[in-house]
Amino acid sequence: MTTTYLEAIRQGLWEEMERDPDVFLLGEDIGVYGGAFKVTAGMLDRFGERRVVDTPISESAIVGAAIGASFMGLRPVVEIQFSDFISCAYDQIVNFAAKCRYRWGAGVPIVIRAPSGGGIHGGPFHSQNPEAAFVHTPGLKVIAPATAYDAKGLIKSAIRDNDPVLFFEHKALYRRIKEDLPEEEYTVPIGKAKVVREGRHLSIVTYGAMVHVALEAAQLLDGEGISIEVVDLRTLLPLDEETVLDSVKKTSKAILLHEDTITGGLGGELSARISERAFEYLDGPIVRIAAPDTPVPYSPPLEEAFLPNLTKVVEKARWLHKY
Amino acid sequence: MTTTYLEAIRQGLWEEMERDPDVFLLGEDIGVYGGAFKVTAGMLDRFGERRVVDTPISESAIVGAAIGASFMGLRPVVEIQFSDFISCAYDQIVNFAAKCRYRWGAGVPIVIRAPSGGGIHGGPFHSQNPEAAFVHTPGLKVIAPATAYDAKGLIKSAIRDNDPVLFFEHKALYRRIKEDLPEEEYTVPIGKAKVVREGRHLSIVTYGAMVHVALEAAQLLDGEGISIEVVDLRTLLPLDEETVLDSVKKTSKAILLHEDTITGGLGGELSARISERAFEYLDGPIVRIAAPDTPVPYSPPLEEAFLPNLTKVVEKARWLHKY
Amino acid sequence: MGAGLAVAGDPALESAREYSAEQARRFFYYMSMMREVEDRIERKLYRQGKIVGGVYVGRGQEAIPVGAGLAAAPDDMLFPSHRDMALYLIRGVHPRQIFAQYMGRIGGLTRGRDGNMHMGDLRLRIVAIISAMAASVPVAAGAALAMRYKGTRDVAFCFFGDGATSRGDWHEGLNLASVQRVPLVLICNNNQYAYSTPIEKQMACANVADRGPAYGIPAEIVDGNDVFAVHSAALRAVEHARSGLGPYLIECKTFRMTGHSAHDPADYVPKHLWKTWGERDPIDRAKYAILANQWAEPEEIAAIESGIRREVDSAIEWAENSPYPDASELLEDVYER
Amino acid sequence: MGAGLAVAGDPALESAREYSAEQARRFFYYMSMMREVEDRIERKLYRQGKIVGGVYVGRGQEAIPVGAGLAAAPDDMLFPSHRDMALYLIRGVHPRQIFAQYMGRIGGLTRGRDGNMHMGDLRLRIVAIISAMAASVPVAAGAALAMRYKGTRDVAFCFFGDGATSRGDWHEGLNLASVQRVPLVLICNNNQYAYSTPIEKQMACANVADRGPAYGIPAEIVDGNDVFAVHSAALRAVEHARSGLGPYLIECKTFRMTGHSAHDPADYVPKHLWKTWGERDPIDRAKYAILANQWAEPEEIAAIESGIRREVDSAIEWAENSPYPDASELLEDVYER
Ligand SMILES: Cc1ncc(C[n+]2csc(CCOP(=O)(O)OP(=O)(O)O)c2C)c(N)n1
Ligand SMILES: Cc1ncc(C[n+]2csc(CCOP(=O)(O)OP(=O)(O)O)c2C)c(N)n1
Ligand SMILES: [Mg+2]
Ligand SMILES: [Mg+2]
Repeated sequence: MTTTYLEAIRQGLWEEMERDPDVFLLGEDIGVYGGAFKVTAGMLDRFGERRVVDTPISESAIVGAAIGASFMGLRPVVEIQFSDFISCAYDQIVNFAAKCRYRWGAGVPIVIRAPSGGGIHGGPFHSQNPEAAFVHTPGLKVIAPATAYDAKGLIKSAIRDNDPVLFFEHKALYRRIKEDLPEEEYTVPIGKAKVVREGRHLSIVTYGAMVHVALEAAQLLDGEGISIEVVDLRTLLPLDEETVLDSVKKTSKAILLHEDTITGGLGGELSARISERAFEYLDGPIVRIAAPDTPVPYSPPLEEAFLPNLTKVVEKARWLHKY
Repeated sequence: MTTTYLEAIRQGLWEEMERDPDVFLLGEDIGVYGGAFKVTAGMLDRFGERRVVDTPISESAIVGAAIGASFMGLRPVVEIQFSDFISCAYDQIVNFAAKCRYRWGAGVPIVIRAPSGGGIHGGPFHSQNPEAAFVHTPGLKVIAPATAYDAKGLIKSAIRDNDPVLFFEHKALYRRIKEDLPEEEYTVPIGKAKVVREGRHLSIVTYGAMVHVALEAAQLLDGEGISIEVVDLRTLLPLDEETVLDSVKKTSKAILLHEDTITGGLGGELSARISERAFEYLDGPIVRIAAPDTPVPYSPPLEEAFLPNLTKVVEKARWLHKY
Repeated sequence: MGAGLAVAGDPALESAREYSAEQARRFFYYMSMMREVEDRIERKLYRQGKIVGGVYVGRGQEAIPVGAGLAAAPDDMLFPSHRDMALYLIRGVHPRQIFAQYMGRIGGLTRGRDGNMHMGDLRLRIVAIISAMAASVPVAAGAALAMRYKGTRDVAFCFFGDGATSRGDWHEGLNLASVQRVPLVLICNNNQYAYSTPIEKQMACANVADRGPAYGIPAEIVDGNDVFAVHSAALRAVEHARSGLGPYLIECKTFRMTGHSAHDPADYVPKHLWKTWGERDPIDRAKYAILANQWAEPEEIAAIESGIRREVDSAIEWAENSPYPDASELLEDVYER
Repeated sequence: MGAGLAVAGDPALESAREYSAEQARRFFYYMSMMREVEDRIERKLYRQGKIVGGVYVGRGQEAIPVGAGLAAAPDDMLFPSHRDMALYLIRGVHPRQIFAQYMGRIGGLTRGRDGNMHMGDLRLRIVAIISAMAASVPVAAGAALAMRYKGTRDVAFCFFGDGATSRGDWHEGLNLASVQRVPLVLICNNNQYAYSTPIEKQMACANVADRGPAYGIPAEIVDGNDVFAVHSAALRAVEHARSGLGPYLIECKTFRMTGHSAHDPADYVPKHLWKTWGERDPIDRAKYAILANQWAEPEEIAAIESGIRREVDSAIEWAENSPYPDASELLEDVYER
């Protein structure tokens, strides 16, 4: 049965709720309404108000409460209605959740789900990709799945993980990506990137919605005799450096692609690791493709110009291939 | 007259307060107490309660209020008592202040001063370097001076700037760094890095307290015949890429040094820019030296192991020089 | 107001007593214009796919921005929430600019950079919200602080919903404003829902006004569907703030006569509430007061209404002809040039 | 308590009436131990340079953590603020661990990773604060939510200062807790200052308790320097919370008989306040009640006091012999192994 990215997350949540009575959901409009994107649709009916908690508009308190509940042995899964509002809970995440284990040995097994990304004309406050600030925070784990399979497998792993996990779901993929998922239960390990297409001439390292852009570009360039390897990071923190380096060592050229804005985005971190640890293998500059340094604009032509896309990737890939 | 880094900032604030009646101060314990570090000592007496406003413990409201006051033509300078608490105002900074001009043409001429950095045994919540998350935010300017001269000149420029400026003052420099400052008024331009030591064999690009470590290392290695150029970024956003690239093109080797933790820190951004735009000049891997990915520990031996220092820089520089 | 019109002794009549025909007609005009503009946005343009982003309207709540907005002096600063369209109209933003804004055209207040009611203009003394609920509250407090600093007698008006009062920024903003005694008028539209969440899941006190004492801020409750009552309360609030007594909170009891946003059918709202509150429609009630007081003939009312429709028709046409921004504008205005 | 001892009809006597000798002696022991431990930290070890980080103590406020902490059952969760040292003692943390913590040794609760009262132990059901004021409030609300979820009859105790109530987290935490009716006891130490900032610059209402109604939370004010009164109030609060009625707020009026931190001379405090509040010292008052009720002879009291000093002497010695953590530990425990 083909399953959407959204439905895959819902299934993952559902299965974990069935499996473990300590898993519960906390967020705005997740109960009766089933969540702004309907990821938790039906859960209130199945699991009741005790386990599906509609909260006031209080992102900081929602995350704080999840931390507190996790100390008591529960495994809270928070929904932030749009990842743009995660900034309201920033202190709780980076200072409370992220540092407890290190400071005094208290694990914080919480998951914070947040629909992120552009391409839906959401404008400056319903389109952001806030992962970079959290990838910078030791103690957090950060996930950004690109496929329905990974989304389901990773949300399940996130819930079972004993550290705080941020789970960025790409809104534009929710209903666009469909796959046949296995009947039987499975999980996908946190911290493992995946080579989603093998290639010889250059590597595109990416995650989230951009994985699909990279694959399209690879497909298209195949016809031109350019063989592209695509690495889907899947987990952004901890970074699976090995898979990235192996790929770049093989192809000798790297494009780092993300939808988030360029300066201070994840591309820099990847570039630095490659140039520190695979310098001798490089046959060309490490290239970043990312959104420019502006807020996410609303108007379609501006948003289109803002988002990395097939054309931009293809052009850069051609250039780098020739280099 | 030799002036400390702290006193230089105080002078800069004082002069701007004298010059422009629209400049005013807002923060916790900045009035009667003169600020946790005494940067605003004496200001209440001189300028009165109207212009030196002691606030409740409400970082988000303090920044928000500064934004609102700036809309009315004032030029608020906020003090965040320790930069660690800036995370409580994160949403106001990255979503309100940073995006107004782009969205609807409203400039936000505010300055947010925040004592940051370790080396004073402040532990996980009084030692952080939170610049990276803000360098990632289009619309903000971010400053981190290393010298008394720059601190004074840059705080004055920050106050006169028409965009929101974050001004990270390194606590460990407050009373440790002393210089003779010019009698006459001066400012230091935002967005300009400075080659603080010329050299031929490799470039260390750094900022804040680490500038002094880099200079010490350069001095020491000079005796070994290794000639090191030190670039002090001074402004972290917008980045003065040109000065950085010029230096690396000259020396062909780069060390990126910062006190902040490594993953997702500023080193990645610098590395990416160098490798994109000076790849052909490189004679060795771009190397990062930064704190490891942990909270800032309290106990002296742990903090010492955590912070980048002379030994670590010298070792890496020797290694890279030989490369 | 259908049933309402027939109700004798409608409270709107009481509250309208001190008002003039001209004032009443202004109230009616702005409320009707807001309704018409938003109806077109939500029920036409959005459904036609001409508006690609989110759409949130204030149907049924028009008395709040109109009553409060017309109590503000031109130099007072306005901080609208997402259901206060009339504030823009009152400040002179033309409907065509609003339609262009929603359609992402350069004729909009943000030239396509932002959408829907995320718009402002400092020259008109109206500040654009950000999405994060209540983030404007401390910002408005700061604007009010600046007014006192500058020695003007201006006031800042900050609008928000019931749900927004749960956010930390709301608390910090009210507290700072009150400690500093700044001239801030706080207008809550309590429409009893925050998206799908009913008020009893948002707060454990009966009224938003019950929160005033926590800040030493006087608070009153007003019928938010009665534009005369809202206007009178706003005048009291402004008087208080302008005379240096600090912030003042008005809670307007109302109801959101539509979904949270254009895509929300609001099935979670018990049916009877639509009926009850439909009978309290603020525009119908104003119309009733006008007719009952003989401030206008039915034909004059009809003429105002058809005038509004014509204005809106041509505004939409104008907006549809306004070009999209060019991609070359993407990188501008992140910083001062 | 000097003057205080001579005061006839000291209110502590009234409030002590229902208590036993054993209880009173326990109160006295923990308050005295807290005082002694903190005196050594602030006035000896810090000045000797043996403690390198920040030092914040609760001198004069000991009745609050002792009175409230002893009203908690062993399974209740405690969320101390930075002036509640006694909570650790009550939960069985040994003074030597506390000294080692302050000195950054591995014998401390955080093995040197964090300093001062930033310590916790889930086995002892005591949670470490982070520095950001009031951040623990929603966390405590969540712990209380989990208690209800699990069907236990436990309660969470959250401690904070007057200044912390200005923060958004405080508001969001109380609101969420009350909407969810979770078993949360909120204990405010209102020492009238936040660092150097007096209460009138922090809030525009007279009492922190005045904020209770904003959340539908019952709130009472108690003499925070009277351990019996604090204990009684905490019992009422616990009873309320345990029986499913939701959060309960206690405001303890008190005074910080020292600077904000060890390096703060607190010149901003008007001199007369030191005198007034010095006469209300909670330990002196408990001692007076014990003697007046003949719950102990003066010699017994003296024996307790000297026992404490001896305990503390050897605890310090132990801590000073506890090694610093090895640099090799730096990278451990960021994530689960
Ligand atoms: C901080 C934050 N969290 C979540 C949202 C998503 N959201 C948008 S409007 C809304 C409900 C607002 O309710 P209320 O304040 O009562 O205003 P109303 O829409 O009823 O006028 C929510 C949850 C948001 N905009 N900001
Ligand atoms: C969010 C935040 N801002 C600033 C500080 C710095 N700070 C530490 S304690 C304190 C005063 C706290 O006052 P109060 O809550 O009354 O507690 P008290 O110290 O009086 O017990 C301040 C401003 C902080 N810890 N957290
Ligand atoms: Mg509402
Ligand atoms: Mg206090």
